[in-house]
Amino acid sequence: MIHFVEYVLRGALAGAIYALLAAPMSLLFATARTIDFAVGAYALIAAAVAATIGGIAGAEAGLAAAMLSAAIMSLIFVGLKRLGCEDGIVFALASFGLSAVIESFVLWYWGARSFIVSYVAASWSLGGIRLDQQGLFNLLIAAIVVVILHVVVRHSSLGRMMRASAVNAVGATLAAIPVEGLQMGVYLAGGLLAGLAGLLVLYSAGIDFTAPLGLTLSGFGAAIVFGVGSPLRCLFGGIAMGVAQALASGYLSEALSAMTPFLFILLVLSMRPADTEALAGGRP
Amino acid sequence: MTLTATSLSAHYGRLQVCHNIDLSVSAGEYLIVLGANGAGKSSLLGALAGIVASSGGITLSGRRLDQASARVRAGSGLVLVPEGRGNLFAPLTVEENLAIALRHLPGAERREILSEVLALFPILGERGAQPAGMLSGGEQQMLALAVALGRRPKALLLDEPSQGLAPVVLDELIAAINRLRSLGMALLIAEQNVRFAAALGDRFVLLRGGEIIHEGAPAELADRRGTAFRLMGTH
Amino acid sequence: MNLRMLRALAICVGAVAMIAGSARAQDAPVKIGAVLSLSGPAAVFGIPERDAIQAIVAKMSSTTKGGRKFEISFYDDKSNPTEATRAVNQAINDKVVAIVGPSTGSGILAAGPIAQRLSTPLIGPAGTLAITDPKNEFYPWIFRAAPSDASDVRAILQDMAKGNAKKVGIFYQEDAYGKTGVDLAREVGPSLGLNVVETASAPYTATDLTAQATKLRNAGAQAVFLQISIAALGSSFVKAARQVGLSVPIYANAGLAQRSFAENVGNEVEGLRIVSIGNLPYDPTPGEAELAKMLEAAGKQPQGWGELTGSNALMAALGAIDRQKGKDITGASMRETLESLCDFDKFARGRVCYSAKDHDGWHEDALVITEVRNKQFRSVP
Amino acid sequence: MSFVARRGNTLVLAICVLIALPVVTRNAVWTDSAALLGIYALLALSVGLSYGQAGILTLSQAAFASLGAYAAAICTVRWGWPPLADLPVALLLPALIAFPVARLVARLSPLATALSTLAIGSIIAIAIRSADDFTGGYMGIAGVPSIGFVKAPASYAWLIWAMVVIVVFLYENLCHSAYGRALNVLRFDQARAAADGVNPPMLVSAAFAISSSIAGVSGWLYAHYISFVSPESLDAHLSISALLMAVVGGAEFILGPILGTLLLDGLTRLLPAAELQGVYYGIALIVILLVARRGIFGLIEGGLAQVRQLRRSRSGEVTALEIEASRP
Repeated sequence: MIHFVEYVLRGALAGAIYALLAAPMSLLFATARTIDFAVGAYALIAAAVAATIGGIAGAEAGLAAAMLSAAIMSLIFVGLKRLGCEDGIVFALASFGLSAVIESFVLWYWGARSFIVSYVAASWSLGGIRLDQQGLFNLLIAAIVVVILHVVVRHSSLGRMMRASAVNAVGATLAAIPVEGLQMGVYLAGGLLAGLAGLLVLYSAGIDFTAPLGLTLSGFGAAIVFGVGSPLRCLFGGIAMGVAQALASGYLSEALSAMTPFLFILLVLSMRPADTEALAGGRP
Repeated sequence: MTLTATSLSAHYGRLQVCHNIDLSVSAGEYLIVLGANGAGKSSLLGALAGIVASSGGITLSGRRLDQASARVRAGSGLVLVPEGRGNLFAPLTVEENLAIALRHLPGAERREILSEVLALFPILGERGAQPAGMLSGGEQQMLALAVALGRRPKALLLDEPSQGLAPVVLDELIAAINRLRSLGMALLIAEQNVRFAAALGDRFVLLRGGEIIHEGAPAELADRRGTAFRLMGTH
Repeated sequence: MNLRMLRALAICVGAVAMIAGSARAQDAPVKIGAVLSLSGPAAVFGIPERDAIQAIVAKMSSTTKGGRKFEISFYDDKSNPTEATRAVNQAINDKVVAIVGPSTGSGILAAGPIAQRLSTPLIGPAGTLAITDPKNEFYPWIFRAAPSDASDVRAILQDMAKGNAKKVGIFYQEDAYGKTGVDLAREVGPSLGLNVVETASAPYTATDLTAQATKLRNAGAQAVFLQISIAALGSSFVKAARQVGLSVPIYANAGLAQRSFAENVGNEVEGLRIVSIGNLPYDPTPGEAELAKMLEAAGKQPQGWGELTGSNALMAALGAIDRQKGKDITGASMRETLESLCDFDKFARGRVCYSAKDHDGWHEDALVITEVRNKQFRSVP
Repeated sequence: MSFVARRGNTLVLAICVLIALPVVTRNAVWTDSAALLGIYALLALSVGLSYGQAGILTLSQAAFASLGAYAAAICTVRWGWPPLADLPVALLLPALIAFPVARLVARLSPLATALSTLAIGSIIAIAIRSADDFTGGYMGIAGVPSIGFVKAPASYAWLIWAMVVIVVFLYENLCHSAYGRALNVLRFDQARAAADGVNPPMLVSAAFAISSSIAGVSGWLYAHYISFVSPESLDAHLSISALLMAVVGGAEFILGPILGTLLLDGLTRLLPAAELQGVYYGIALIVILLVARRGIFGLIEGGLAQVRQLRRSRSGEVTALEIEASRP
């Protein structure tokens, strides 16, 4: 029993990172009805810069690098929009392109090395289960970020404008909402959050140039699994995926445990009623 | 004159759909732009509101707006209610839709306009927490008007407000729009429903192939064999 | 018509080239291809392999010790078997007589049939056992330029068996490298008195390995064996082990013998033992030191053993060229020479002899057990 | 005449193949590229059918292809089946898995669909690499024999492109059939399709199953041509590439995915390979998307439509529909 509880706790802590990667996806979806598949790459560039410079200045530079990358994505987004693209899927595919660019740039500039930072966190004992402060810190950050985002999206004037921009861009323009500016801002905020996730991954584990796709897909899963519209669901999605993964690696064979996150996603999606939300792109 | 357009043309890319249109509406006046499907009505309204590219002059209360962006025009009081209640955000609640429309105002004024609007359309008060998309067609049109009024428009452009509404709801809507006369703004309504136009307008212009081909008074529309009907060609 | 003229022109040019070629066979540089993983997950090895080859070629000014000019061209296999076949095809089309690479085992297995069909030997710097399996139809055309995974695993488990641990837990990454290692350890372990009690795995991008560490702890592992080539995973596991209270000796296979692992992980890796192919960055033999110097001259910092395996493959090819002094060199002649190549110039430690029965060449004497001390891999005597 | 008009894509492709292949097969590298490009083109076509026609944004096509490839490898290497006997297995196995999956995801939004196909693809990949004794695990299976009479790379190139032409022919027939028209209606108006007595989930699932069979064939060809399959051969990255190829060429056009394959793969050939390859590739992809949002074919069609419209607008007849169509 104690082992079961331990796996659940560890999984919940691990899920914090997924939630943090899912949050920008959810936010962007709420504002622009598309997904940014470059979040894993923002996380990588943030970690790479932070590990190279080191210290607080490194962390700041890392976040700046992530935001700069996201700014490029926002320019691509605006470019596509100005040229008349309204298909959320096309924006998402373009972000795959940017992700390839960032990943490849990191490989070229830093080589194939892993980014690792030695950092000893104190640990607390909870009923005989030792938990690193770093892990708890990750969860705390994810929770704070997600709750702030939830309040902003659901209950603030800014959030109303964001949601309005997503569902009816023409109507939002007529209501004098700066739609494009808002969406660009959300891309930037997404870069910041993904950069933050990258730093947390760097400090709690380590990261290398192969990470972006995996991180992106983990975040994507966490964002979609309980419904993409709300940041709060990202936290639950991330934690649920983390717990499912931890329990599976604890109790199941390697093959089954590798399958678990995907089986979990399929299970949840198959139980979900048909989507009522007007979703990105639609059928081509 | 509150709203004037001089030699206004609308374009989609290299394709010109409205040609050298001159019109003007004064404060308190209701002008109907009549025309069949594809006559260029929506394009004309879109060009005035700045969501369709245009050339030519547009002034509102003497201020030139033809170079201004759609946002600036909306902010200056030239407000469009697009076809199909396109200024509404379906998943957002009635309250949220109104809050977006009123967000630029200071608190006291906001409350004042809100009560004014709710007095004009009492049904909206009852539906406050419902998503706009769940309202009936007529209620949605009321909300669309209410949202537009929240900007205190000097000139209001309504694109086919009658679209998709049952006759009985139409009468309610006509009554509601007539109640707006007290606000003293210039109103431009694009319509193909002649009955609706006849009941509302002070004046009408007839659009075909993107050009004004006829002007007249609503009384003319009562005659089904009159010039207006002949020119419209469809009814 | 144009096409016909072009073809005629091509034939003329080709004929002239052939005549010139046979007249000056000795002067024309011998072409070697290097098909390496320069992108994708195997770039961890592919890039150091390329760096070493470039450094050596620069140092030798493209001339073998025997005075023969050679020319090397690089192709990227993108860590993918299909791309490996395309790259090998391209290289052979470019008239190379031997290919260094592909970098990965699956790349070599995929490209093997092409090498056989087009009679060009592959000298692969990979440990994968299956590449030199005599059952392969293309067996004669594949030579290994690194100790096999079996040698690596045996060496590190032998070291582990010297300690007191009997119950071993294994953590491995979810790919061919990881799985091969765990299978070999299960096979070799019992003969050394080591019992594999539990295994756990994770994909490359796992961000948290505490569950895996907990699993090994719960199984009562007295030592842990890591079969990993992604340094970030190694760092993550070591941190997780400390966190869950899994404080047992940790042993790692060669994949983790990378500079970025030793230098950046904190004190928790102190005493961790890793088997490595040579010890280029920290305790080099004279030969290895020479290679390290060449790398530094080329502006590269020695990273681990990728440089050594890359140099092994190149030096084997150059050795085979020098054995054919004064002869026309073809893919087939390279293969024949390689098959009897023994004691050629190289930088890595260990004695290397290929034969018709042994296409592995490198064995356990090329390996060294190292221990992490003060952020360095120090060779254990 | 109507036969020709309704098989336009097939004819165009067949003519291009007949002209290009004899030239291409003179060079060993081009021959090899042609064979692999044909295999990728089949994969992209399968995306075209499932995304462009049925609206299923799929990230599992490479996994279906690897089912086909492993079916070929296991039947011939493990069980010693004669060549060609494994083709039905490579066709049916992916469809048997794809059909129920599609029943599950057809009602979901495009993003949720993408996620669930990604999940299915990953589950297939993990299952394959975990069944050590059966599939050879991570090491894969080497020594897959040739398809009997087809041995030289040039013959493979011909066989593979013949297969592409056949698939395009069947695809085109499908589009002109009652079934294809129903699928088309469904794409624009679910409610109307249902009112017409169509069963949308059934229709979409069938399309997805057919598309997975096409992927299965591409895998089958892959295994016999390369003679080796491993979990890395047809991995998740290829699923993403296949989607990009289809979108870049124009997913809703029959020949779009093939054009996209030639373009994207050609780019990776021409761009300098090594660490920076991803930078060039990513930038090229973004530029292509910026220039042609509905794919190259969409760009061509849009250009033609505009020319026609301009001509008519000069003569003064512009219909409401065209104005509607030209709106941004």
